[in-house]
Amino acid sequence: MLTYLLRRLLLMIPTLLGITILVFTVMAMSPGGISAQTLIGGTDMKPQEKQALLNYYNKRYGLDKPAPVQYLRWLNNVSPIGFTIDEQGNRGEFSFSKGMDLGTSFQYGRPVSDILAERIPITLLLNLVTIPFTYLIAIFVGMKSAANRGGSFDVGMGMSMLALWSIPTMLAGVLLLGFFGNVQHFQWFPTAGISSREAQDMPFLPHWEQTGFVRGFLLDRVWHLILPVICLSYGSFAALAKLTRTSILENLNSDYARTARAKGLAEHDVLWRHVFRNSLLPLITISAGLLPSLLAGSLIVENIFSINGMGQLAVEAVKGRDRELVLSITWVSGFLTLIGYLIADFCYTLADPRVSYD
Amino acid sequence: QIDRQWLKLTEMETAMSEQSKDMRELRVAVASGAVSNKPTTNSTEANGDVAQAFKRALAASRLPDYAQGDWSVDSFSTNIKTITPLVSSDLYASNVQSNVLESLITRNPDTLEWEGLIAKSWKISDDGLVISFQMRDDVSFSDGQPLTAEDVVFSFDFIMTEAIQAPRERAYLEKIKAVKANGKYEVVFTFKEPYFEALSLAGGMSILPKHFYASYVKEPQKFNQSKGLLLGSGPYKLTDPKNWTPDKGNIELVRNERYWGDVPPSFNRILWKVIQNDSARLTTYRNGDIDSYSARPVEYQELKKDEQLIAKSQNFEYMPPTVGYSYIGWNQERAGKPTRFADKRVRQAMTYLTDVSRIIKDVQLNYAEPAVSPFSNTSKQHNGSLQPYPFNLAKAKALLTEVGYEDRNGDGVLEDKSGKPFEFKLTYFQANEDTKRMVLLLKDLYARAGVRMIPFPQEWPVMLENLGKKDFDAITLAWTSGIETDLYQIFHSSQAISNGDNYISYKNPELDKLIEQARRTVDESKRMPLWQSAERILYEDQPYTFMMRRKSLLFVDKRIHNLQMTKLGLNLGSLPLENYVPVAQQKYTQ
Amino acid sequence: MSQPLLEVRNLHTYLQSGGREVRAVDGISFSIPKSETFCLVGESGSGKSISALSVIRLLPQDIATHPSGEILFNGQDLLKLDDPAIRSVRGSQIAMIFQEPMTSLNPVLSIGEQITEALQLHHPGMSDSEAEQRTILALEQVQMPHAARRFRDYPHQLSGGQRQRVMIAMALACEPQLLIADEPTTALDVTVQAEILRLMRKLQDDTGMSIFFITHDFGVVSQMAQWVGVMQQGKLVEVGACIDVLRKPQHSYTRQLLAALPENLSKPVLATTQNLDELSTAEQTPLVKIRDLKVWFPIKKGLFRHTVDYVRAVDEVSLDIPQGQIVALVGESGCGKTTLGRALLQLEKPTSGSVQIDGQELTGLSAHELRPLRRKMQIAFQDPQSSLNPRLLIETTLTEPMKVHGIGGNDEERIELAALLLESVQLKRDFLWRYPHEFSGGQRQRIGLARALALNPEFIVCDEITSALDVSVQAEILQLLLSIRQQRNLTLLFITHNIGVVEYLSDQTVVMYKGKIVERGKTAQVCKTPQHPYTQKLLAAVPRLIM
Amino acid sequence: MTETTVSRESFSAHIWRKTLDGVGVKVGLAWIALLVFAAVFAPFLANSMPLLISKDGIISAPVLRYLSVEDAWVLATFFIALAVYRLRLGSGKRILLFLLGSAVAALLVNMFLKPPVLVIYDDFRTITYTDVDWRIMPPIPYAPTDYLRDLGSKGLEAPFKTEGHTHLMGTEENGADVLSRMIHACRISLSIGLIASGIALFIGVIVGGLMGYFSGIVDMLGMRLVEIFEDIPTLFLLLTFVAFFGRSLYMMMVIIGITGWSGYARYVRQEFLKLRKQDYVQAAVASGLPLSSILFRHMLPNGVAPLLVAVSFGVAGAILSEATLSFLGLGVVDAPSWGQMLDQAVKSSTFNWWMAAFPGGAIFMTVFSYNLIGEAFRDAIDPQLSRKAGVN
Ligand SMILES: Nc1ncnc2c1ncn2[C@@H]1O[C@H](COP(=O)(O)OP(=O)(O)OP(=O)(O)O)[C@@H](O)[C@H]1O
Ligand SMILES: Nc1ncnc2c1ncn2[C@@H]1O[C@H](COP(=O)(O)OP(=O)(O)OP(=O)(O)O)[C@@H](O)[C@H]1O
Ligand SMILES: [Mg+2]
Ligand SMILES: [Mg+2]
Repeated sequence: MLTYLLRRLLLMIPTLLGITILVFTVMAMSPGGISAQTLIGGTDMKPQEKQALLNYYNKRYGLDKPAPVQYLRWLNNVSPIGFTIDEQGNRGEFSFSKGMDLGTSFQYGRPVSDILAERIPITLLLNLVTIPFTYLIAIFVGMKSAANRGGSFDVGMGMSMLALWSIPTMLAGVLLLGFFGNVQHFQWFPTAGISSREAQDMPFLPHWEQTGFVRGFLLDRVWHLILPVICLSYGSFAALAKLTRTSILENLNSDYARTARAKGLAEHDVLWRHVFRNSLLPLITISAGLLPSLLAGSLIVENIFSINGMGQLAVEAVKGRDRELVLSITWVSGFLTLIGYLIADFCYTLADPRVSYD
Repeated sequence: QIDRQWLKLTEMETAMSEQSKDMRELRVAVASGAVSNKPTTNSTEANGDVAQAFKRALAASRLPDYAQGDWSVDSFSTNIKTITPLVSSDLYASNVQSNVLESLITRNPDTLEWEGLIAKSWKISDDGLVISFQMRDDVSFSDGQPLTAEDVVFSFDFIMTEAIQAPRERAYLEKIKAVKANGKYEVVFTFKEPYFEALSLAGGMSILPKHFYASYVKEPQKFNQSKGLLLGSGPYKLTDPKNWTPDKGNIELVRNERYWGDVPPSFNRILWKVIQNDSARLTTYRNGDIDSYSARPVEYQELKKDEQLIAKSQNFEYMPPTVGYSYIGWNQERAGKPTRFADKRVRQAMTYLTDVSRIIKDVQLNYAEPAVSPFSNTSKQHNGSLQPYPFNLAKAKALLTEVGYEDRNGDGVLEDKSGKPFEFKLTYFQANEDTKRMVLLLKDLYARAGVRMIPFPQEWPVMLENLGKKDFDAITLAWTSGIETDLYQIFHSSQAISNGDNYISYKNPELDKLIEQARRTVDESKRMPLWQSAERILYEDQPYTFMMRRKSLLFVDKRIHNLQMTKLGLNLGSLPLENYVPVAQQKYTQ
Repeated sequence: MSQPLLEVRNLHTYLQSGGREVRAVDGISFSIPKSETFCLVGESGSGKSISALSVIRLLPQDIATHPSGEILFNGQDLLKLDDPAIRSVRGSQIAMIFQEPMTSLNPVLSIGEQITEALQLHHPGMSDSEAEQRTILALEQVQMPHAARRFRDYPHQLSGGQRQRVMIAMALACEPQLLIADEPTTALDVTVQAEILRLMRKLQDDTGMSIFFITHDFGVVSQMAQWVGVMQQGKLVEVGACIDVLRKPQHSYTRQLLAALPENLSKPVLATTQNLDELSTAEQTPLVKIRDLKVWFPIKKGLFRHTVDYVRAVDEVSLDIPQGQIVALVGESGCGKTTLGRALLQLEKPTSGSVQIDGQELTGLSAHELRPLRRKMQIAFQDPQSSLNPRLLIETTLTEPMKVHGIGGNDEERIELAALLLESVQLKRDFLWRYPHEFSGGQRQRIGLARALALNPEFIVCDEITSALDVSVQAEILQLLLSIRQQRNLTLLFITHNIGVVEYLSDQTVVMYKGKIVERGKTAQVCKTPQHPYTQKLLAAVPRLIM
Repeated sequence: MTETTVSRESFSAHIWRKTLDGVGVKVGLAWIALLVFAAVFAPFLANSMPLLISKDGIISAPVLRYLSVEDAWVLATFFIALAVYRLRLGSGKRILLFLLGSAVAALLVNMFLKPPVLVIYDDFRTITYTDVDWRIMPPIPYAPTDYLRDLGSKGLEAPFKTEGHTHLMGTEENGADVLSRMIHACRISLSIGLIASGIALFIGVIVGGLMGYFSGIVDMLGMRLVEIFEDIPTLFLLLTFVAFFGRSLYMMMVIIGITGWSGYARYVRQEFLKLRKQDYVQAAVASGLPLSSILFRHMLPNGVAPLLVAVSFGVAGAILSEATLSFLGLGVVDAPSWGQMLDQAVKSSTFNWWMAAFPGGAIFMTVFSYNLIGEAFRDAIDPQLSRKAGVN
């Protein structure tokens, strides 16, 4: 098992390298490189000042060097092992102990690692709420449709799921906001952010006070997350539900199900004790594949509901030509996905005795 | 969760320590018998000796329904990267800072004259090279430390420290030779050369507490990368002056209980929410969760018909004197070679084609006024006799033919003598809808004269780089302007170098002379005529096609009272604070 | 005989599929006495499984209907029982085991769990520990090696035979009175089959249950059954005591079936005699020469997937296949027959060793160099379903290779040739213009043969081409093979595990075991006087019908 | 033995028939057909200039005169497609012929068509075009980029709310007729969907096919490539590429294409890995057929069905991507596109229902149609569901 894990981790390295190379080349080829970025906000600087700033950056990031050199330099900074580099930018000796340095974001003027440390948890939170939610709904629907296959529920649900899938996210988001966050219609949910100002100084759990019910930090969070999560999830119902349905039907017709019936098990038990677990196996593998799309999907949702997650960051970074940031975002999200796959496979081994990695 | 608790702890700690510090000081004072029971300033019996700056605030506080309390809640449309002074570059941050930091002097909203805030008075030497400020002795920072001349000196030195990432301010203050403290409460600014804006330069500099920021001179990186290092003498303060971070989303200032000012500010807290999505922002405003909403013209028209909104808000259309003007800049030199716009007549022709009044009517829905020059029509720099160029197709065509443009191959587009068609890219910043509309309109207008314009939207960084490289045909942008606008940076030929702000490479020696002269003359009565003659040259040359100044269109929640128009625009949130919420309407306790 | 345990009277079972109604079972009647065995034989699709499923009422309600008939079990009519009632009968009184041991067990539950489940279902009071005891007992009963340890194993950790044992253990756990076995041994090797059959007989003696046994193998019938029913297209054409039916079958269909058995097939006269004297000469000039051929599949493990061991599918095999002979390759499943065959044609890269055809070395040739040699040797496959490209007309399938190898001047000629081919495999020539899914299994195998013949090769590998077919069809194919062989003087490597076929068809027999050749020689002598213990075991295991 | 029902139709025809029975698909196809029609004949359906006018005796057709190169090409290819479809030929030949034809058309059009560069739509409402003997206007007398300046359109007028000129679907921010823009936008949406996923498919099949056929090292490398492209959220990639490589429509198609192929590659690979084991492929190898034939004749056609499902979903996805890009302010500039219009609706704080409803609805319907088709198709080829139910 351990060797398997190691192997998987080793395999990640070329992938991650590839990702960074890809993105780096794209950025290197693009107009409005870093140099432009450095000038943002510098609009009311003296030319000399701007020039100075440029030189500063050039020295710091070796922007005057050819792209491959820049890349290697960046890579060296990022990788946990490599050459130490001093302020003047000339190379020290090789070390295994030098930490990872994701560099500094130009437009935020802060270490990229800090920024990611702020943003990733938020996006992860969104996704970790969304995925289970999606699965619950999808599995439920999938099972019911399988149960009365060809029935009205099956057909109807199949259709409406497809329909949901086809709604553009931004439209859905804005409509939801317009109707359920608006005093003119139903002001049930907040319009922005993932927690309200008051929640900052609320206790964690909901409880009663003499003033009345206090929703507490937790409920406040949930309350804020509802609309975004709906927006994120409705799109992926269709595929999952469909998958559940087919695999359940498949397993219901399988030989072992028949064996179970031959034992005298009631249909209900056959479904729950035998078929169900087998049917969910394919869903496990899918779950990881959901992650990247969610990461990106949150991009729109985050914008609409003013949530500062990776999605937002990505847009800002890309528009701001913030090289360090874009690079890190892409490879980090790539890394997350790979980890996701790994975890999924791991769960698979737990769920299915047949596969065992050594 | 954990860290939230922890944060609250630290906040409490700081509070405690401060209190204890106060106690100590008090004891010391008592011991030395120096404690005069000078009443803590509050509006009631501060009538006589209220500083000029606080007169309006005082007046407000005299109003029958005046009340302290409640919050002012506002919104930002992008998330703030940092609110540390000097490091921060965007408007929002400076907006926040203005509530926390104070400067020696401030402009009077009615007279637009300078008057003392921290400074009691000041003297300017006859040659205009030395300005010395007499400072108040009762001013203290929000942590209780007194504010002295030392702090002012420090602020200057701090900005001038190379390692500190404050190039903008440094560039701005470079005219100052030295700042010296003369005794505890007098500070002297010395200038390298006479400069017409010397006073505002010196007096406008916001004062940073030495005891708070001094430590960062040693570790500048820490300062440059900091997100929330903000402490000052202003009416509001951060609960924790060191640890604000962007991921908190909101920015929240609390009343500075130790505020030295003659009139304590009305709001208990000032809160800024970050709401990127426009419709979300509007909805939030509708729901009453933010106090003001500024609208685009089309939107404004719509909303004025919306009774739910009108019922809860007061709306304002006004033209702040400092509002910028929007223009089309014609690039005159590209890759060392003069472009077709190098010819004055072509520029004039384009101006004739640019139907500003039409734009104002169709795009701005008349919420804007045409701009004749960089100088606002109300400013003294402006010569009222100049009228904006009218739309005049015939004249434009005449000019163009005069230069030698005509449709040679019958495809409807003009060609010059070498047969090169008259078509150019108009670069503009993509994010703004109104600009886009305007550009589309212009496209049609120019088409009438057989000129082909290709809209060329760009993102900010790309645009900046192209500006720096002077790599564009024509560009539409806007410059902000001050009460009095300096032409040097934008139109002086010396700025036509790469990365200079005269990126259209406009060179006119005559104008250069005038500008230099004007900047050197400190005496206003002599200076203004110089500006006006400079303006005439610009008007003639049309390096830019000056288009318009846009009005601010604003909805403010009815809660907020005592909103007035001043020469500086609407007094919403202007300091010292004049707005307040009557007890009846107060919304936020705590 | 006393009051029968199960009595089926005029049972009809109709199935709705895609709008039309299939009369899977129409009007069968038979009865099974206590502690005796009733065998249902018949070709595939004749309705055996359906009748079995009808008895235990396992057919899905929505598609299966029983217009008339009754199934009396201990006097009560199962068809009339409601769901709970029939469920209480299932498993406890009537148990069933199925054909596919691979898929019939739930892969994600340990075998222990699956058996105890059955137990506790019918003995609600039973405690877990007791259930476990009983389970282990049951496993021992079916002679599961160290049953106690197997308890927590998962199905995939067991061999096919063991799985079938588990199935039986599960079925017998609640001591049913009737065991329905739907071809329980078809998917197993003969040796394993023999064990299972022996086991079932033993269990029957111990527990005194009755068995409703379904098979299509008369050999098995003659070993198991007291009573036999022969089924054809949903009807029971003949029922009676095993001996009578097998000795003097009444119904023509039964005779036809019996006649179709390889051991009863009449060999074409001319074939053998000339072969026998040919042999001696042929020995000197082998067409295909295999010298210690190895096909090892690496088993990769560890961080860098380095090879820790090999599956020795084919291990140092040396073999000569004389011109114009049919060499049968027999052996249990997984012993490497197919791999050897594929290795001969270089469809599998041999690990080492040499393969020569007409003295031309094949190993180590590039695909390009191989191409001209390809037409000398062809292969025909086992599975009629997947052996033809579903997207191509038969015409394309047949002519494309010809075109590549430049057989026939133009398309018309090739089409003509293809038509002739079809006729030579006794199919109509207009079948050229059909798609594979329009043929029955037997027809497809013929087409498969035709394709193999298209390049008129000298040597063909036939990988179990008859195993998936019914006896009658099998018989036809076998005879066809012989005749073609006559016409074209073909050389065949005939892979099979059916000794009957071997005896009928082949001149020489090669026995393979665990990747090695353990015995080879003239078919007659190998079958009469096997030398190697494995061969002896194999032959002993073959169920023959005692006349 | 089970006698298979002899049906005299090819496998693909069979699948196609099974796909077609079902209401959803028919609706979907109908809608797509409608779009195609609109896309091809857009300039004649919605335009400010008369189709035909007769001015003092002389009959002229301004539309034709102003017909842009693109319009002409689209028309040409459409008719070529029709013609080719009529021909009785192998599908391969057909496709080849079609591509050839359209290429030639493109060439000719570019060489001979010289429409005026500047179009001033206002002029078409001046007397030169109005006081004529007779004239035939298009059904919607407004061009998509005609901002009706002379009619003083303020923009954002609800349907039928405008005085003087009627707009069935109202006007958008700049005052252009929404319906007209919708019609012209069909072209963008369709082409984005098809071309983008066409490119993706092409790359995917090549890479996946190679991976699947020679597994081993090729597979290893290929998989890394695939992973690279699918581990970065596609939208991030898209964002990066578009932001950096300009905003032209064609660029966008290409980019959506080259960022979206990884899924297909996986599909093809899996299919090929399966197919390689198939006996008929082995037989093909055994009879020494050339690699190309094995890959593209024996393997691809059998592996293509699930791929097509993926494609039809992919097309839907591409259309949504376009909308998303517009939403992120990276859409096309002046050319009308649904995404961009929807974006206007979403961005504007005052909710203009017609701006959201019509473009949003169109996107929804199109995506939905493609999804429906894909779904039906999947059901048709899914062996599990098409197999007879119940007992084995
Ligand atoms: N679910 C079903 N729907 C429709 N027809 C079916 C179904 N299952 C089986 N049949 C038909 O019923 C007939 C009998 O099927 P059955 O499985 O009993 O044959 P069998 O004798 O068991 O064959 P085998 O020896 O291959 O098991 C066949 O013609 C088959 O096509
Ligand atoms: N591609 C492969 N990779 C690894 N092992 C393989 C491969 N192909 C076959 N084997 C193993 O080689 C052995 C021989 O397989 P082969 O198919 O030749 O047996 P067989 O005699 O044909 O069995 P059957 O009679 O069931 O067809 C088996 O243990 C099988 O697991
Ligand atoms: Mg059967
Ligand atoms: Mg085999």
